[in-house]
Amino acid sequence: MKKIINEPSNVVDEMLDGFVYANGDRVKRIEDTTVIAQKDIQLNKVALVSGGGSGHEPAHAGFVGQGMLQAAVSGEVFTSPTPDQVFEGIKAADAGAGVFLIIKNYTGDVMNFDMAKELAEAEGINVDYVIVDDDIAVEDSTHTAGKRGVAGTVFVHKILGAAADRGYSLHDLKQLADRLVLNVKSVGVAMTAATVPEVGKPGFTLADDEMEYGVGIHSEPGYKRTAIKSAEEIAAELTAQLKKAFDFQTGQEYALLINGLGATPLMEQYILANDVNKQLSNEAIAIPYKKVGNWMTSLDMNGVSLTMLKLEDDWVELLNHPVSVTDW
Amino acid sequence: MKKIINEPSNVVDEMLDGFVYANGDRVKRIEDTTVIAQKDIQLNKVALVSGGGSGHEPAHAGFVGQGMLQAAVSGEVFTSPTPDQVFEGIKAADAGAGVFLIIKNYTGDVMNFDMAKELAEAEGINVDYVIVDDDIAVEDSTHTAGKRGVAGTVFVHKILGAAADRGYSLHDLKQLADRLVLNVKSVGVAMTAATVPEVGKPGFTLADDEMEYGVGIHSEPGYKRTAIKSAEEIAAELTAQLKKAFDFQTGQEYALLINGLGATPLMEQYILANDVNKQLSNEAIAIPYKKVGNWMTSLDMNGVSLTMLKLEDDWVELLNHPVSVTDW
Amino acid sequence: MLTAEQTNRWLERFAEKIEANKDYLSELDGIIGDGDHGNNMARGIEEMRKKLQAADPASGSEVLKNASAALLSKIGGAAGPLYGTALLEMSKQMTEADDLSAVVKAGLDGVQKRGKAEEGEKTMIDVFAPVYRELESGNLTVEAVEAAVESTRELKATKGRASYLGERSIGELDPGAVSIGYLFISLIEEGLTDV
Amino acid sequence: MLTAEQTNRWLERFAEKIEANKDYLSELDGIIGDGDHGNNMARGIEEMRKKLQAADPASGSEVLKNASAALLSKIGGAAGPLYGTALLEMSKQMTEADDLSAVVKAGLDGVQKRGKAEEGEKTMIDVFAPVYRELESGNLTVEAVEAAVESTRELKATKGRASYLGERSIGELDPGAVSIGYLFISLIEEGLTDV
Ligand SMILES: Nc1ncnc2c1ncn2[C@@H]1O[C@H](COP(=O)(O)OP(=O)(O)O)[C@@H](O)[C@H]1O
Ligand SMILES: Nc1ncnc2c1ncn2[C@@H]1O[C@H](COP(=O)(O)OP(=O)(O)O)[C@@H](O)[C@H]1O
Ligand SMILES: [Mg+2]
Ligand SMILES: [Mg+2]
Ligand SMILES: [Mg+2]
Ligand SMILES: [Mg+2]
Repeated sequence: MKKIINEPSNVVDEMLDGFVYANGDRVKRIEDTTVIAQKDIQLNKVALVSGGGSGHEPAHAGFVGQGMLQAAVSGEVFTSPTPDQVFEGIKAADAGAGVFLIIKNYTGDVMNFDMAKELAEAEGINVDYVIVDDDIAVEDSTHTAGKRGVAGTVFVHKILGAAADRGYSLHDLKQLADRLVLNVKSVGVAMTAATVPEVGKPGFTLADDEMEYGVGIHSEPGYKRTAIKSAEEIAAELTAQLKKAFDFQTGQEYALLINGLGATPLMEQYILANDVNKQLSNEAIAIPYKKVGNWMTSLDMNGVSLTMLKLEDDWVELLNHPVSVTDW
Repeated sequence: MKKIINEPSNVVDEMLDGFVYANGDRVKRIEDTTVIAQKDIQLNKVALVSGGGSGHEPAHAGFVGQGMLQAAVSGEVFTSPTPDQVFEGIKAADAGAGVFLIIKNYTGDVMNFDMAKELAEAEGINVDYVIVDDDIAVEDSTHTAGKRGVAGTVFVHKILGAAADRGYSLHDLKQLADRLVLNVKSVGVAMTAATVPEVGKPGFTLADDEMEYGVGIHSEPGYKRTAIKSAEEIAAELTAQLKKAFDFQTGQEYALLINGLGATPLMEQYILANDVNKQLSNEAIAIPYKKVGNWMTSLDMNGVSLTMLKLEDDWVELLNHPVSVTDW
Repeated sequence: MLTAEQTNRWLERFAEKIEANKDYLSELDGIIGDGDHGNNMARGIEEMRKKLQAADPASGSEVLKNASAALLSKIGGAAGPLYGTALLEMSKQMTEADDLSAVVKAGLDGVQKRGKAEEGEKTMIDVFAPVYRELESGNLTVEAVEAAVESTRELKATKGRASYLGERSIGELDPGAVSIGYLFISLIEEGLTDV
Repeated sequence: MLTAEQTNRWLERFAEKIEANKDYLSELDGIIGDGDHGNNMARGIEEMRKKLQAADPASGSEVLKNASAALLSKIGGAAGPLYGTALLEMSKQMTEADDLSAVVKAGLDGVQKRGKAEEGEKTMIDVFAPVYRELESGNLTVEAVEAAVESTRELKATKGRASYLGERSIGELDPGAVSIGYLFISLIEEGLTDV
C-alpha cells in the first residue's frame, strides 16, 4: 500500500487538521469533533449540513463556505459519521433559520443523520433533509437498500447552497431538494478499486485488462465487468445508461458532471468529456452547464463517473451562483 | 496500462477539445493549434502566455482566464510545444501591451519559446519572458541543464497574472518575475512513475516498498531512493530541504503549495499538509498563504511536491487577487 | 433483572469476542459489504470499555445505557445506530420489566424500527429474532445462536450494503449477524439467561 | 551544391532510418532522458515527408528549408529547435557556398548557438562536430560517423535532460547523437559527400 499517511487509524483526524491548516481563513474545525464549519456564518439563513464517510475528498469539507455547505461532518474512511458528530455539525451550522441535511443514500448515513435530526429537534432546532440516490447502476427495488448516493450529490449541494444563500426557507429548500433528487442520475466506471488505509488492500481486484461499470464509491459491485474499453466506448456506455434512465426528450436541458474518482488524471477526464460531447451531440438536448474534475472521489480509485441533472426553472443560475469554498 | 483514452497519439488533441467543451464560456481553442486562449481578452494589458508539454493538467490550460494566463500552449505529452504553436499563443494573447512568457526550465521549452519570441518580435509584438527553475532536487551547476521548473511555476503564473491584471507594464512584470523566480523553490517525492500513453509503461520502476525523493515531473531521476516513509518523515525531509535552500530567517513570510502529482488522493495531501505544519511551526517564519491540491501534475504519478515562495512586498495580495480561471 | 456487575461481565465478554474477531468480521464484511464491520465494532468496543470502567452505575440498565452511548458515538456506519438503539431500548425496558426476553424484544423492536429490516433479509435481525423466540420459550443455547448465525449464509441480502450484490450475497455469513451473535453467546456463557 | 532531387533522396533515406529505429531511439531516451526522442523524430519526419512530397522545389537549399520548417513545427522538445535550426542554417549556407563541409559547419554553428553545448557534453554535437571535421578533411565514412555516435556512450551528460542523471548517464548512447548520425550516414549512403 503506497500511501502518504501515518497511523492508518488517524487518517481522518490528521486530514481534518491539515484541511483547516490550509483553509483556516474560511473554515474551522469544531473542537473534539470531525465537523468542519464555515467561519462567520450569515445569520437567519437556512444552513446546509452534509457529510458521510471520509475518503471522498474534496467532498464534503471542500464545499464548506458561503453559498454551499455551512458544515461538513466526516466519518471514518467509508464509514458514516455517528449521530453525535452530525448533531455537532447541525449545532455549528444553525444560524436561526433551521438546518437542512443532505444525505447520501446508504443505510448507515440515513440512520445516523436521522438520529442526529432527532437530537437536534429535541433541542429546538428545525431540521429537514433530503436523501440523494443518483446511482443508476443499482436497481431501485425492494431487493436493495435503494440507489446509492454518489457524485450527483455535488450538484445538490451546489444548487441548494445557492438557494439557501438567496434566502430560501427550510420549507422551500425541501421542495426544491425533492425535485432535484428526482432529476439527478449518475453512473461510473472503475479501472481499479480503492484501498482503505486500515484495510491495506483494494476492496476488490480487477485484472490488468479489466474494468467494471457501475462500481460504487466504496467499491460496491457494479453491473458489468469487461475488458478495458476506449474512452469513446466508455462514453457510449455511460451516456446510453443515462439516456435510458432519463428518456431524453427534445429540448430538454441538462447539467453535466464528469467526476474523477481519485487517481484518474484530469487529461483522461477531458478526453472522456470530449467523447461524451460527441455522444450527446446526437441527442436533441442542450447542456448549458458542464463541470470536470475530482469532486466525489473514492480514495485512490482509478475511474470516473458521469452525472446528469435535468434542469428546471432557474437551476443553471443557481449552479452559477458565486461561492466561496475551497473546491468548486 | 489502464487509461481512459483512445489513440495514444491523439490524447492532446482530444483533451484540448474536451477542455473547451467543458469550459467554453471562458476559453477557446485557436483553430488548428494547441493553443487555449482566454475569450474577450482585455485590451491594453500585458498578456501572459505559458505552456509546455502536456500531462501536467490542470497546468496550463486550467489557468487561462482573467487574472492569470491569456493563453496556454500545449505540446505533446511531456514534450515542449513547437515555436509555431507558441507563436500562435502569443498572437492570440496579445492585447497591444506586449506579451510575457512564463517558461519552465527545460532545454526544449527554453529553445522553443525563445524561437517563438523571435518570430513574434519579427512581427512587431513586444515579448519578454522569465524562466522558472524552482526544483531544488537538481543541483544548479555547469554540469546540468540547471534546476527544473516544476510546481512553483503555478505561483509565478498567479502573481504575474494578478500584476498584469493590475496594469503592470512589460518592463515592470519582468522585474517582478525575476525576483519571483529567485524566491520560489520546490521539492517532490514519488511513489510511482508516470506512464506516457504512447510509451505504455512507467518512466521508471519503484518496488512496492520504495519511493524516491526529488523526482521530476517527467519522471526525471531524484536524489534519493528509499523505503516508503510516513507522512511525518516525508514532511520532515521535504521541509528540511527547503529550509536549507532558503536558510529560514526569523520573521520571514512564505507562501506554501502542496501539489499532488496526479494519482495521490487529496486525503493524503492534507495529511502531509498537517505534518508540514508541524515541521514549520518549529521555525520562526510565518505562512500567510497556503494551497493544497493537484496543480502541476505528472499524468498518473503517485506523489506530491512541496513549494515555498519567500514573500516580498504585496505578493500575498497578488496571490489573493480574484481570478476567473477553471482551476484555482 | 441483571445487576450492574452482571451486565458489565456480559459486555466485557462481548468486547473480548469482538476484539478477538475484529479481522474476521472485517473480512466477512469485505466479501459482501465494505470490509469495515470489524474495525467499526472494535472502535466502539474500545470506547465502551473506557466508559464502563469510568462509570459507577447503580443498575444493569444504567450500564446498558452507558454502553449504548459509547457504541453510538464510535461505531458509525449501519451497525452504530443499530447497536446503539438495541442497547438503549434494552436499557429502558430493564427498568420496567423483569423478564429478559421482554428486554431482548425491546432491543429487537428498536432495531427493526430503526433499520426497517424483516427476518430473512440477511441482517442481524436474523439472529436477534430467533434469539428472542428461544429466550421466550426458555431454551436459548449457544448452539441455537450459532445456528441462527449460520442461517444467514444461505440468505440473499435485501437490506444494507450487501443488498447491492443481489444473488452474489448468497453463500457468506452476514457480518452483523455474526457480531450480534457474540452478544447473545456472551450472555449465555456468563450464565445470565436464567437469572 | 546538392540538387533538389539529391537532397530529397538524402532526407528520404534519413526518414526511413528514423522510422525503422523509432522505438530504438525512444528506448535509448528512456534510459537517460524521457523516452520520447523516437516518437518526436517520427512525428517530425512524417510531416517532413508530407511537405517534401507536396513541394516542387528548385534547389537543395529549398528542400532543406521546407524540411526545416516541417521538423520545427512537429518535433518539439529539445530536438525540434535543434534539427530545425541545423537544417535552416544548412539551407541558407547552400545558397552561398558550394562546399558541403561549409554547409555542415553552418548547421553545427546554428545548433551550438541555439543549444549552447560544446563537444563532450553527450549531445548530438558529439556527432555533428567530428562529422564536420572529417568532411573538411575529405574522408567522412559511415564508420567514422558510427564511431562518433559510439563515443557518446562513455561521456557524462552535462546538457539536456540526461544531465540530471550525472554519473549515471555514462554507459549509454545519446539518442540525439544516434538520430543525427542517421542524417549523416544517409548522406554518405546516397553518395552525396563528394558531389
Ligand atoms: N437495515 C438494517 N437492519 C438491520 N441490520 C442491518 C441493516 N443494514 C445493515 N445491517 C447490519 O449491519 C451490518 C453492517 O455493518 P457495518 O459494516 O458496520 O456498516 P456499513 O454497512 O455501513 O459499512 C450488516 O452485516 C447487517 O447485519
Ligand atoms: N543543449 C543541447 N545541445 C545540443 N543537443 C542537445 C541539447 N540538449 C539536448 N540535446 C539533444 O537532444 C536529444 C533529446 O531530444 P528529445 O528527447 O527529442 O528532447 P527532450 O529532451 O526535450 O525530450 C538529446 O539526446 C541530445 O542529443
Ligand atoms: Mg462502512
Ligand atoms: Mg521530451
Ligand atoms: Mg461495512
Ligand atoms: Mg526526450
